[in-house]
Amino acid sequence: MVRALVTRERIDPADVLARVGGDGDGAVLLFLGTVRNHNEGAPVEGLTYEAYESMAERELERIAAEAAERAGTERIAVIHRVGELAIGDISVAIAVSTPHRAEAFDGSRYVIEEIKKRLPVWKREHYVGGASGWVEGAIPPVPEVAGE
Amino acid sequence: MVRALVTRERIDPADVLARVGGDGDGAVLLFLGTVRNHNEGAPVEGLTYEAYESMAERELERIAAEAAERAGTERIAVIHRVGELAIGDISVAIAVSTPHRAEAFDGSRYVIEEIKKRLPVWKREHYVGGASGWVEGAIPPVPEVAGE
Amino acid sequence: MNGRVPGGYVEHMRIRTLFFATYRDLAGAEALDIDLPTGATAGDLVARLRQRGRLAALPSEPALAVNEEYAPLSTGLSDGDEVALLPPVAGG
Amino acid sequence: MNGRVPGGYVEHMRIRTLFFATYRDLAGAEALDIDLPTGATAGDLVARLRQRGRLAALPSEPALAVNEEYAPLSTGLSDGDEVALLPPVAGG
Repeated sequence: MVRALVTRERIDPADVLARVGGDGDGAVLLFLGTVRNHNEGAPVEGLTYEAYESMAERELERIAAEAAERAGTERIAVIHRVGELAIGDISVAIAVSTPHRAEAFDGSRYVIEEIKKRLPVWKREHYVGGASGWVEGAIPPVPEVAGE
Repeated sequence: MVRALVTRERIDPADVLARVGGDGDGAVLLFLGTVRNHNEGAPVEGLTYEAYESMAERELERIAAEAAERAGTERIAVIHRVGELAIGDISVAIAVSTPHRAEAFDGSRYVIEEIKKRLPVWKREHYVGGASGWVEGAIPPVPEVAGE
Repeated sequence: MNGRVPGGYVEHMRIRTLFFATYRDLAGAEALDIDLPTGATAGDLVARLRQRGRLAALPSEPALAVNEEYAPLSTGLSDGDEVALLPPVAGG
Repeated sequence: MNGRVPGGYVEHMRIRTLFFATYRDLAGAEALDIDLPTGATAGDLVARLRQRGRLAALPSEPALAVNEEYAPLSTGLSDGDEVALLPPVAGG
């Protein structure tokens, strides 16, 4: 039931929440990444997310599976949006449910940190005034040996 | 905009989420505590939450204000339900939004940990079979000097 | 003066005392009005309560709140104060 | 044998190469088909790309994926592989 998706549609938080939870779970955590109206001091009007979509979805599945193993739950859903986003739009949603809260926080945090490190997604900021630029990103960790 | 509430009504996660967020925020975190169908190995069919309601609401406000200061945000909403709850029901919901994700995780975690330590709320478990019992709780930290 | 007034009488104050969960089971009531001499502390209230039947099972230093705020046993009480005896909490 | 076959010809393989974000700007294209001798590695592909105009600005050891999975430069390639050159990522 670990679910991972890359989408061009608006993300509905209720829909992501509905994918997790269960009678044995005492904690549900929903993280939403949203588009801010500023970045490092510069006013921003919108963002374009570009992805290597087929790989991004597979990588999101790998990240979710790792988080599921760490958190000891199968109930993780993660969705990342690509395309044109406006201020306040949700770019990523992560829902995790676990019997106890510590694992939900740990699993949720793991997913977002790994997304920032590894997900093949790039972000172009559109500044107020018309200029735009690629946001400086993180160099993904590359395995020493193929397939690791 | 820090909001704290003790309620006898069902908690609607969308309603709690709607109380936070803003154009300057890049992270929103929603924590839900839900009623589990077991506790320490015993099957549970429901819970009764009892509260010193007037104090609980004030204490929830104090906890939310402390979290707001730590997380550097005014956008925190927390709601705790009391009364009879069934399996899967939400007992507590905490929403926090912040410009960056670390503060949202920190603020959310602070609120739930302090609730567990300090909120004057007690929980009676109803076991499958008809027995019930008070859940062993945490001794709240009492100030050395009045008013601290 | 500690509750003693010129005529030799002891001045009293009335403390609204609230019980929750397991402590309510011990008290057999949600609330009791307890009269204490002026100048008494929350600790004095607890000592008085522990002389009442099953309330002997109260811890000698329970957590408590005076007027809806956690307070130490040394807190001086005033007439009309509300003191709540708080068993270990289990919210969330 | 490293691409050399008995008749003296060099066997080639075709690698579908994808570019994203700033690397796409350098390549001037989203994808290029690059022919390399059999036995070439991902690192050989990068070296070849860096001989092409603005792609000289590629780092000598960029992150890359072979068939949708992160892979080191030492990865041996096969005909028909898809190799994506991945600039520093900024999802979330």
